[in-house]
Amino acid sequence: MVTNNMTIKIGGEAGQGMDTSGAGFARALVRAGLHIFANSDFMSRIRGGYNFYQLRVGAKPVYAPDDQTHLVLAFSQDAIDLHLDELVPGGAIIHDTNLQVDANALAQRHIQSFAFPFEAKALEIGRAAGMDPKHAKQMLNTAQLGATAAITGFPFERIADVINQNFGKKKGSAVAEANLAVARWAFDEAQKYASQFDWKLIPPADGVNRMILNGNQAIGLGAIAAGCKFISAYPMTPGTTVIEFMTAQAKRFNLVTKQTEDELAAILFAIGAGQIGVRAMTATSGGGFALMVEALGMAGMTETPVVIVDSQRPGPSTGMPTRTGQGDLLFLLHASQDEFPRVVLAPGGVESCYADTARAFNLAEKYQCPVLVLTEGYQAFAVRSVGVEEMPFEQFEIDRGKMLTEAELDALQPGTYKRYALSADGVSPRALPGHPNAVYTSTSDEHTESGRMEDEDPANRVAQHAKRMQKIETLKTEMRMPEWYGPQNAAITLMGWGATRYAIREAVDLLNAQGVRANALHFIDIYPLDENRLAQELAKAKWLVDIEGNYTAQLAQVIRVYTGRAPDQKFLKYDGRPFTGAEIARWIAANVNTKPAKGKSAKVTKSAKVTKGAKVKLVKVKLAKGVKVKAAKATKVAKAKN
Amino acid sequence: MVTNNMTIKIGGEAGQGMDTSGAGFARALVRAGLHIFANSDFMSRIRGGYNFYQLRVGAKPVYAPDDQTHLVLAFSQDAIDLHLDELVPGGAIIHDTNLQVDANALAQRHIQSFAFPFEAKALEIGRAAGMDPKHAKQMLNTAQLGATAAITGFPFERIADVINQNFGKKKGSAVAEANLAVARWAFDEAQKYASQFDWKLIPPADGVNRMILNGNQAIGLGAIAAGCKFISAYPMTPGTTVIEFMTAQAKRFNLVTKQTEDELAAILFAIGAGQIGVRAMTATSGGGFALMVEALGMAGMTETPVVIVDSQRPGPSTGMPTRTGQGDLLFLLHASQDEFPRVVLAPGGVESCYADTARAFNLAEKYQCPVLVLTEGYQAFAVRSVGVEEMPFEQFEIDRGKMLTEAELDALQPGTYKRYALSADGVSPRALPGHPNAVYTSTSDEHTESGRMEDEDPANRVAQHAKRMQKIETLKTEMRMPEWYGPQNAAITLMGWGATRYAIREAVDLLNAQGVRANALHFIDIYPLDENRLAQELAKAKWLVDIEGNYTAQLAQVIRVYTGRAPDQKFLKYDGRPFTGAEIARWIAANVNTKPAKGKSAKVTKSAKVTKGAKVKLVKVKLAKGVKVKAAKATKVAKAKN
Amino acid sequence: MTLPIPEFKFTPKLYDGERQVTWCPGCGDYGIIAAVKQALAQLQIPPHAAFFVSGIGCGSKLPDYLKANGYLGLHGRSLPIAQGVKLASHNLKVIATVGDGDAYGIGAGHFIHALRRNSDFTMIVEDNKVYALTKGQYSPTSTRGWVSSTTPDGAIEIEFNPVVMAIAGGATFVARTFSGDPKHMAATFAKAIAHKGFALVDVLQACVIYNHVNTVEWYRPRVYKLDDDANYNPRDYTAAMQKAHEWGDHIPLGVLYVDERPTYEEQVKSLATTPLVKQALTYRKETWDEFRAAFM
Amino acid sequence: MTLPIPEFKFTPKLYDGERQVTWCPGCGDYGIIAAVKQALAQLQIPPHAAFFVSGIGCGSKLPDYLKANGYLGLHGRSLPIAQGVKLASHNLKVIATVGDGDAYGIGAGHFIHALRRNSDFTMIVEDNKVYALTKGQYSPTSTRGWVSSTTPDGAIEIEFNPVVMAIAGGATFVARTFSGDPKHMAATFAKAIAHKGFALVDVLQACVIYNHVNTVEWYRPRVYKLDDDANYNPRDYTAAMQKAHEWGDHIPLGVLYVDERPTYEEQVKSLATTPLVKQALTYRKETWDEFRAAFM
Ligand SMILES: Cc1ncc(C[n+]2csc(CCOP(=O)(O)OP(=O)(O)O)c2C)c(N)n1
Ligand SMILES: Cc1ncc(C[n+]2csc(CCOP(=O)(O)OP(=O)(O)O)c2C)c(N)n1
Ligand code: SF4
Ligand code: SF4
Ligand SMILES: [Mg+2]
Ligand SMILES: [Mg+2]
Repeated sequence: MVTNNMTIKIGGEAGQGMDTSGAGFARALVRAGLHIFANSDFMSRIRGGYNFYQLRVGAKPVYAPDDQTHLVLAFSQDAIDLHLDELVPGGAIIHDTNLQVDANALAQRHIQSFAFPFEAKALEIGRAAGMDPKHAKQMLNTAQLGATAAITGFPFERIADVINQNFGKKKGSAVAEANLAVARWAFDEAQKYASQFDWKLIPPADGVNRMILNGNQAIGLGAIAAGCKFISAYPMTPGTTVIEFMTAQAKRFNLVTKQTEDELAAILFAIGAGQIGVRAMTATSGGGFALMVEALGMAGMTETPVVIVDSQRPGPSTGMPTRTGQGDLLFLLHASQDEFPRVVLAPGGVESCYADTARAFNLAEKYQCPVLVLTEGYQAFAVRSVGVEEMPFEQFEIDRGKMLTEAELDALQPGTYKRYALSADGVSPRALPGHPNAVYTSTSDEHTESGRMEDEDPANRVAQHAKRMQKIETLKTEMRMPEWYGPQNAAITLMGWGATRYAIREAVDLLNAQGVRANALHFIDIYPLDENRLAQELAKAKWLVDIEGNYTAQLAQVIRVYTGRAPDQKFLKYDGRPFTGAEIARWIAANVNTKPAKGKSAKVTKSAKVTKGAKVKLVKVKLAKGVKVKAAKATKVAKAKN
Repeated sequence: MVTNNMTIKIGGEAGQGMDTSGAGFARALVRAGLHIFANSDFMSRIRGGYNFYQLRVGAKPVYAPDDQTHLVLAFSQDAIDLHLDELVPGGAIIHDTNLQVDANALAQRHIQSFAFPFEAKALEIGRAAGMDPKHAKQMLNTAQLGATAAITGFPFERIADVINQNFGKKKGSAVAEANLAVARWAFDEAQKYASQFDWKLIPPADGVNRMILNGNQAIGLGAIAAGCKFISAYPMTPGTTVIEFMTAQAKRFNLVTKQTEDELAAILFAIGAGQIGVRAMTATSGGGFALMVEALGMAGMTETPVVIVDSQRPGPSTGMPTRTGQGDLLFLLHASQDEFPRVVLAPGGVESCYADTARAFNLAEKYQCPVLVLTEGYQAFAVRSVGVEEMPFEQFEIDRGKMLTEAELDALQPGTYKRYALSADGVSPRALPGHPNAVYTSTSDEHTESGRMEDEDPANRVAQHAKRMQKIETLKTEMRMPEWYGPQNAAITLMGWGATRYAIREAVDLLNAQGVRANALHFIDIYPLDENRLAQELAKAKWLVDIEGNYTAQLAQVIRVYTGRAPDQKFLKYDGRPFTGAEIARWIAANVNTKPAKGKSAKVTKSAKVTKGAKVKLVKVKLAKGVKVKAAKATKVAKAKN
Repeated sequence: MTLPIPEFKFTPKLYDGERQVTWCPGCGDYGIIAAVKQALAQLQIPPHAAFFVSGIGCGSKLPDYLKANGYLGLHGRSLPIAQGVKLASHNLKVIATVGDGDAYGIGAGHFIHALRRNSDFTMIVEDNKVYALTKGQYSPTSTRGWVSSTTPDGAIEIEFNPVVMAIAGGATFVARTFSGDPKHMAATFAKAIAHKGFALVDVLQACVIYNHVNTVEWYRPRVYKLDDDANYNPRDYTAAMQKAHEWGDHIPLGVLYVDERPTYEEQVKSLATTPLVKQALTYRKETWDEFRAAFM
Repeated sequence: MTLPIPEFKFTPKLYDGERQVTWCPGCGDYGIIAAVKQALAQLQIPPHAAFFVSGIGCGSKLPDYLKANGYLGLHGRSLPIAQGVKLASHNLKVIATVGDGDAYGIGAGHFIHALRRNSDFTMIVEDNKVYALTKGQYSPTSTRGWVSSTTPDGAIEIEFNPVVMAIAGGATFVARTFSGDPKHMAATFAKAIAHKGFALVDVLQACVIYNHVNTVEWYRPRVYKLDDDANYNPRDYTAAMQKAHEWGDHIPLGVLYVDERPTYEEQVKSLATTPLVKQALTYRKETWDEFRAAFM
């Protein structure tokens, strides 16, 4: 028996409410003191198409999806067909009696199926409560939850609580009661299978309730904690929910949020607010960021703080709107003509989305430059139960850098203030506009120390440009080195960045459990970094395997420019799906010589160097095992349905 | 006596017509069979401000400005004050008697000054011809030319020819005759100084007339020769003259040229035309390119050919509009979200602007992708006399790649055509829209082989993305390695890209003349390149000095990603001014150990590694010698004048 | 295009695409695409002679479901692409099909300039007054006070009135139709496509998921047809402007405004004879000689 | 801003910048900047309480020559910056000073949406009907048929009429003035700045280098002042629209249209009390507790 460690998949058609019931169950589990991680897989359309919600539960914190499933709640035939292969032996499918299961396939894989007349019962109870069939049918969700609680040994009251809460003021209404009745019925029915199912969800005695947040909410929270009062944005998946979250919080925190006419305006509004001294941001995806490129350079030139979130999705161009990827790193690093200081941070995980976004606002003001926060679709949507101790937002310390105080401003000799004064660290003391003693202009042309246009003088140009660029050197002293995870002196080091953080950690744990000495070197701060310190860190890696969600190994390119070091192997994936730890561990096992002769580095199994062509094939082959087959099916199914 | 090898500077206020008289003199020299290279230095304003025109003359082709001046034609006091220092001993200033020269300073530097009552005489002759004083004064230009011809021994008739031609149909009019009279008078007056001046311009017996073109005109010419029928652009210095040139040629070649509402529209119009099968382009500067970034990725995704010219100027942001720099390379390489094939070419010199732009159109259609042509302000405006043999535009061979012929289209089974068919080289056969047998859509979403939206299927995604990216590999077989100039086995290799080509060559010649064995490795094709072949080329460089017009050594970064090789030293300049050969040679002499022990590589004079900070200083010091002092003066002067 | 255009009468079915449509059941876009096919058939425009351009949004998926040449570009950027296409091959029938956010929000700048240009193409706006594909944020045509995830207190901006702005800005054909009236849509599209010059058709489109106010039921009793009013003269600028401002209880459908002005392409000298894409890419020696001389 | 605002009367000279002006001798922009100073003095707005935003172009250099807070941004992008500034500190007097290309060409999209928004700031357009700083290409307000380096056969597009579009689009203050009339300019700017909401002033500006048609001499006999017409009611939309269309022999100057509508900032709940920039960046424990509870 396995207690408090399992993955549940809830699959059906968009609009059937898998997200809602999944979220409800997750809520109940977290209230019971368990940890969850959940993500969904949905299509770029509003209704129809196969979607699923994937919920991983743990006694300890869980940070990433697993690719083994223990229980499938099937709302449609696809859910059965598509997830059967992922179920572990002993796993189960809960479904309505009106769906088909291939008993042979089940038996072969030692999978059980528990069928209930969910729909019939929901209709029956619903009818009695005066509900129309459409709404009555929606109680399928509640029924599934009831059954799940029963077979996992999870207390029914916990489910009842969430149902009641969902109804809020309508608690006790006929509909609410009908839902409870359906859940109860399913719970009771499913009891008979409880002994057949090995995975249990038992609320711990000392359980603590936690928040459930997705990455974009955590980004918004980080912004709010850091004193960001302003967000202007234009909707673009998967960036949209940042402004939506902040808008929902606007009253509570007195924020101004603005949906603008386009992304050009979005960043310009934020820069306008930033120039005045309001901590301001925008959030978008790569295509929207493309429209911000000109203004990004303007912020660089006028040294205006602004925080920009790019939530990546596969491209180029429109690409795959609801999918995930890591294709924008080099774009963000080099966007806009000529050169200026910027910071690129790529948070990994919910708590990091919070913390590194909050930090972004300090960096933006301390270094008076744009700060880019790079996340991705998978992380934007995936939720985790996260303790406040992991994100101590009430204690976040705001550091506004070289900002003149009111007293300092009052003491200024009028007309002497120089917004772009030369300084050793490249940062000039900043006066917010509005004080009589510090009236000044900023200009996107090259300018004097006073901020006046100076398009000609080469000496002034060299001084101002070098001053700006000096901030990069200053920044390097504060920027953080990549983090190590796993044993020192490992034979294999997995290198990654951003949202893959926990999948890679999980791979490290799996590999070590298999006797492969692996560790991970993970980048959250990506630019700028101190080249020498970085080279020292990389020198500790004996056999460096680069793991990225793009085709050209972008982080590896950055690292090579920094240090000259190139990875020994690369596992690159660009199918729009997130990495899982198990997938990475499998790839390593298959492609890296994990048992090198003593004192030697790991070696590739077949050839000394993975050529480009070969690499692509490897990825394809890997996909073929899991995803490819499913995908082909998914397409077929979608066609049949429309 | 030096024959047919000198530099003349014509300086004055914007609006005084230095460009016109310089261009007239250049025309006369080239018709006489001499070679010229000319560039101007002007401010970002319409009237006023000190500008100058710089004309280098050679018996053999001249490709870059010199930083020694032999003759200054001063139209204003600034011209004398600012260029005195640049004159070689024995050099001269021709000026109006009403301007001041410091006789001591002249004597100290062995410089002569030839003064004439230009203005008085122009007014006198003008009055007689019935001209108003304003127009009469403009004959100063003609007077200066007459005097210049006399002291350089250049035949008066050559000057008279150009004056006559300038008046076109008004030849023989009172004004035309007055101009000739002024020129004649000045020529006769100046004869008396001819023997004192050592530099002579003598038409060779076998002289051949050549075209005079600037870089942007050559780009336009390359486009026309390659069958480009369409340019859409939005004005932005220094890119504007490409569309202006093509518009002026539109009638002759039946082109469509369109000034659009903004740069977003500019590239979109061109992509629309390109999708249909018209060879199409746009031209801009970095800030305008920033607005094209989203559409660039769309062209990458839909595999639509388009050629984009970025004429760089210093940034970031608006920066220094009329100045030059090389700050956009990394931006162009990585612009737009996620990854797709693109080509980056950086022509060096007028003939290369022609040839590489023409080639860009073939590459764009053969590889069905955007091609970026990277030039810069200096090269956009500088003119050179260039023989047709250097740019055989009538023979340019158009290669449209895998384009289906009408016969092939007619033979197609309707409904079977796949615009994005998978193929080994990544290039899919292309049907132009409009044929009944090949009706298809293109989409910026990920798509099937037929071009239909496919936002979900991972297998399709991997196949299409890998297909597109495969074009990069195919391209590498065609892209050209950097070119070598100078002796093999040199102790020092100067590495550069784009418009610095001839300044670097000149530096190589100067260094070798000084006994320093130097050569150059210059990049015109920048991306993509075959890494292995490139590494072999770089291996030939013993001591690699990177020379770039930016702060962060962008080419060096690219080379490091390609090959791991980093330069041993860098000479980086970002003051907005072009490099000269002499300047580079001086820097090398001052900063590189040019006489390494036998068998050893060159070593830095002082420290083993030029640190960032030190580098900045070096540049500053170098500047101080020439430009900085002048600049400070220029500012003062400009202030006094307004 | 060396093949003769087949002589059979094109039926709407001919334009059926091979793709499964992914719009929600009940979406107004189903009616719109049907009416587009109807109009193409009515005008007997074969699929290869039509070129659809769209942006990104629910409505912009239309060309993906059609058999006809198409380019599904970027959100808000369809008009410049359409005009590039038209300049390249001015015999193609170019039709842009986009959402209201696409057309009047992010695309407003291109819209304004297209009005001035009078390039000969048709713009069909699937105006559901909401950003549907991104899940329901307010759009420029959303009613003032509209509550959405980005405007929980109601939208502050006043609505963008597409027909007023189009007439004021210089459009030569401005019409409105309604996704609940298939016949009227088809007829209006056909008129727009037949119009020589820039033609705007704003389609009042039901979005059953995100717009619960401007539904088919809401529109039905409010819309009325200008085509039924014999006295209405769409060539009268002042009258058209007046009608264009009408909204609320009475919403005029039909051709609001028509003007005549040469198209952009007609005025481009280089297009006087052959479409650009059919022109030679190389030149005669004499042309080059002339060119060379001009720079010597 | 803890210092008391000095009590002396501000004179136009107070706003003199320290920079040398680089406009051409005779440029209409000289008159415009003088009138701007005049208006600021008239309204007694101290330099630190004004915030100028501009784009790129000859006209957009204006704030560089002024003593006042300023942000010289990007070509065509001044309005979103101005609105960001205003939302951040709604007590600042925000004034955008830009060229016609900036305002109505590349900036058209932002212009259209600013009209709908009614943010409380002033937009002064130095409308010389040409792209001056880039050396004379045609602009959206260039007369149809305008010959320039990019339109040697004459511009094909019809002109963009800023005042018509502004009124149609929802501006609450629309005026026109003329660089040849310093007093009228100053008075008009003052009215615009005093207006609560978005105010557009289109200034007919002479460019002595690139516009040899619409010169001071050309305008002088054509312009007339609406302010002189006691019967003209700028609150009458229809009348305003009619006047806005007038051009050619008779060109109306003055306030063409005025409307009253709450400003954008007035309607943003979070700005009800303090300007955003003055608000605390940290929150009380109870606020956090509430927040936390909402996600548990
Ligand atoms: C540059 C850019 N910004 C944002 C988006 C995201 N996006 C896709 S569709 C859409 C709005 C759709 O609204 P509308 O144009 O009205 O079309 P509808 O879905 O309502 O038919 C947005 C904002 C995008 N694709 N590109
Ligand atoms: C994105 C971008 N595109 C183009 C330019 C080049 N540019 C500078 S000013 C200008 C036009 C100026 O015209 P207008 O706005 O009318 O101002 P004016 O100079 O006439 O006062 C252009 C196109 C630019 N700075 N930025
Ligand atoms: S969300 Fe609205 S517009 Fe989009 S497909 Fe569904 S009903 Fe149609
Ligand atoms: S070019 Fe025209 S607008 Fe520009 S400064 Fe000169 S006169 Fe003024
Ligand atoms: Mg919509
Ligand atoms: Mg202008």
